[in-house]
Amino acid sequence: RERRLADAKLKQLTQRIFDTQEEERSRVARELHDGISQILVGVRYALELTRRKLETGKPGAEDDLSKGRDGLQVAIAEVRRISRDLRPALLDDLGLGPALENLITEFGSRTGITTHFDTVVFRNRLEPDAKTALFRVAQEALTNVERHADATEVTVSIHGHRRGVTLRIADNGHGLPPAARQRAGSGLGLRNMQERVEHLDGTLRVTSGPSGTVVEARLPLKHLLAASDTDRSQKEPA
Amino acid sequence: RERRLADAKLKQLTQRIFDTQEEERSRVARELHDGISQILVGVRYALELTRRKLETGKPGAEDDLSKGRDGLQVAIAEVRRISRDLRPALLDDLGLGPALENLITEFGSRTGITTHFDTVVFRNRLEPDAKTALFRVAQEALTNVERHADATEVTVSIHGHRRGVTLRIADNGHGLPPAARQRAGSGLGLRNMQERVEHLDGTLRVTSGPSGTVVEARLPLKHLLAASDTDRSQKEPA
Amino acid sequence: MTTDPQSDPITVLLADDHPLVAEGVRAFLDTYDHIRVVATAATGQEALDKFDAHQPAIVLMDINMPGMNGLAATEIMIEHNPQARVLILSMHDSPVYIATAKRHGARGYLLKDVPTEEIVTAIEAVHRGELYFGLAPEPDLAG
Ligand SMILES: Nc1ncnc2c1ncn2[C@@H]1O[C@H](COP(=O)(O)OP(=O)(O)OP(=O)(O)O)[C@@H](O)[C@H]1O
Ligand SMILES: Nc1ncnc2c1ncn2[C@@H]1O[C@H](COP(=O)(O)OP(=O)(O)OP(=O)(O)O)[C@@H](O)[C@H]1O
Ligand SMILES: [K+]
Ligand SMILES: [Mg+2]
Ligand SMILES: [Mg+2]
Ligand SMILES: [Mg+2]
Repeated sequence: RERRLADAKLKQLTQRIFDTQEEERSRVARELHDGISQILVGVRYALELTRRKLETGKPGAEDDLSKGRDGLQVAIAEVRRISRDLRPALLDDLGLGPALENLITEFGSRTGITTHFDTVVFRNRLEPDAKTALFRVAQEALTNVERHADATEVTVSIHGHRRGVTLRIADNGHGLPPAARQRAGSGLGLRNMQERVEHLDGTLRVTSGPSGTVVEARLPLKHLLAASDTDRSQKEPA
Repeated sequence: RERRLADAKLKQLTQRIFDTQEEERSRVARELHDGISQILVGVRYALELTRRKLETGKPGAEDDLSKGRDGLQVAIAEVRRISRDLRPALLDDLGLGPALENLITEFGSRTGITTHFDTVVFRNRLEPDAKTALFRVAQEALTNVERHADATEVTVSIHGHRRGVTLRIADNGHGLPPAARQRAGSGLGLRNMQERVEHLDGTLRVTSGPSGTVVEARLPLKHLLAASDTDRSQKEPA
Repeated sequence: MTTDPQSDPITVLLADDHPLVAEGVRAFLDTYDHIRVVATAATGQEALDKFDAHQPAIVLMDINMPGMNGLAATEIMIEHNPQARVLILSMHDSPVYIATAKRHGARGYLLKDVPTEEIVTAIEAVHRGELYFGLAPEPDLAG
């Protein structure tokens, strides 16, 4: 019986993993199709109208043109947002530190939660997998702070040390409820974080009490690429 | 022990989904940022130029306007393609049959491979999970035909029967190499198909020989929702 | 802005890998008598080469280009030609990009989707020796 229960749970979990992936695809596809496409079609109408007015000498061409341009502005801003939500270019172009800084700043202004970011600049670069994993951990952890913690402050820190690199997200909220502390919850967030970190032979520690929650991810040294001394221009950042 | 095996399998699946998801996110983010955004900015410059020429009375405004419109057309087509690749609206709006038909038609015109689509119309509807799974199986199988089979023809069929529903993708290519036949390859495609189908208590069968490959996915009856007799207008298609 | 037909036009090197953007900016700048695009480049390396060949007064530099990106190209360009006046023209609106561009010696930073006249304004300002980081990137990113 216990085995059957475990099987059922496993199945549920598998389905949730498929579902979340499919949900994300659907969401982005819809944002593009129902959002961007429609705006662009609107812009096209405005341009057609402009052309017709220019051809026939009717007045108002400039107004239609400027309407078209306004629509285009909206579309550009939206495309930018969708692209950044999927994967911030910062992460690839400038590295984990700047990407985290940007994530946290946006988080603060969206939620009104006071944010702090501590980073001990380390001259080593992170492997792409490690960089991505830590960024996703921070993202998930902040989502949890927003949704569950009832916190007024959150501190994110990242630093390299002798044994590797540590990312820490600490909030001053009310802590995890007992059920979640045993990871018995149906949430994927904490489980996914753990999976990501352990896959890179790192460890995830979640500690929680009435004064807040700390999520700490450590990755071992092997994911740090020593900065070559010649590469002072930082062409390939962490 | 069995439980531990199942856990390990789940871990693998999770990791695989992370990897493909991250790849997909990067790809789409880049397509939007480096592709769509740049085209839209180009269109904007064309419109600004049009406006300046109208304002200053310089000639050529119509040409710039039409350049802008052409760019817009390209952007609209591209956005549509990206959206459809993520998840075709057809699948949700009209059901599996039309979505498959569309997929196959596009596949044919992109690759030049002759395509056939057989469907025995069945008046039953498919559960959303089943619909999604079968669509993804067809998508993966066609990608494999394009990449590996060296085929000139492919036939996709879907039909409902007493025991459930069967999707079949058959090509006339050279068949799987021996290593792949033992599923020893490092590919994710076949494994993902199997995972998806088995998760819904279905079966995936891949048979292959020098005259081609057949991928057959069967899902049990329980995923078919009987069409209520009053619902003859097919408001919620399979 | 007033055009002084007496003075020489401001020479500009335009580096952007996207043909539609490059063409668009160029065609727009062509309508101004006091600005002249003297060369274009599609990679960071090409920008460095064209700079040496043409010694333009202003470099309009994209960030994302194949091979060496615009930030790296800016840093190297300024290392070798401290007088080079680089104005970044990019889709990236994050303050972190702007700060990085500044650190690498750029004299200004413009978003590709600002009102197009602002490109002219910025070129003029940087040409006068001013810095042009004036834009507020996006309200939700400030800070
Ligand atoms: N920072 C936090 N403060 C308070 N409670 C938290 C915090 N993070 C997580 N929790 C609790 O732990 C539970 C599990 O978190 P988890 O991220 O795994 O799932 P979820 O957020 O509920 O759902 P999902 O992440 O799958 O959308 C949450 O439901 C919440 O009760
Ligand atoms: N229709 C086919 N015809 C011939 N060979 C095939 C066909 N489908 C699959 N194969 C062989 O089976 C191997 C495994 O396929 P699978 O889809 O699992 O991985 P892949 O296509 O190599 O990589 P991925 O799907 O992860 O991008 C392929 O590498 C190819 O050699
Ligand atoms: K000019
Ligand atoms: Mg969560
Ligand atoms: Mg494959
Ligand atoms: Mg570019």
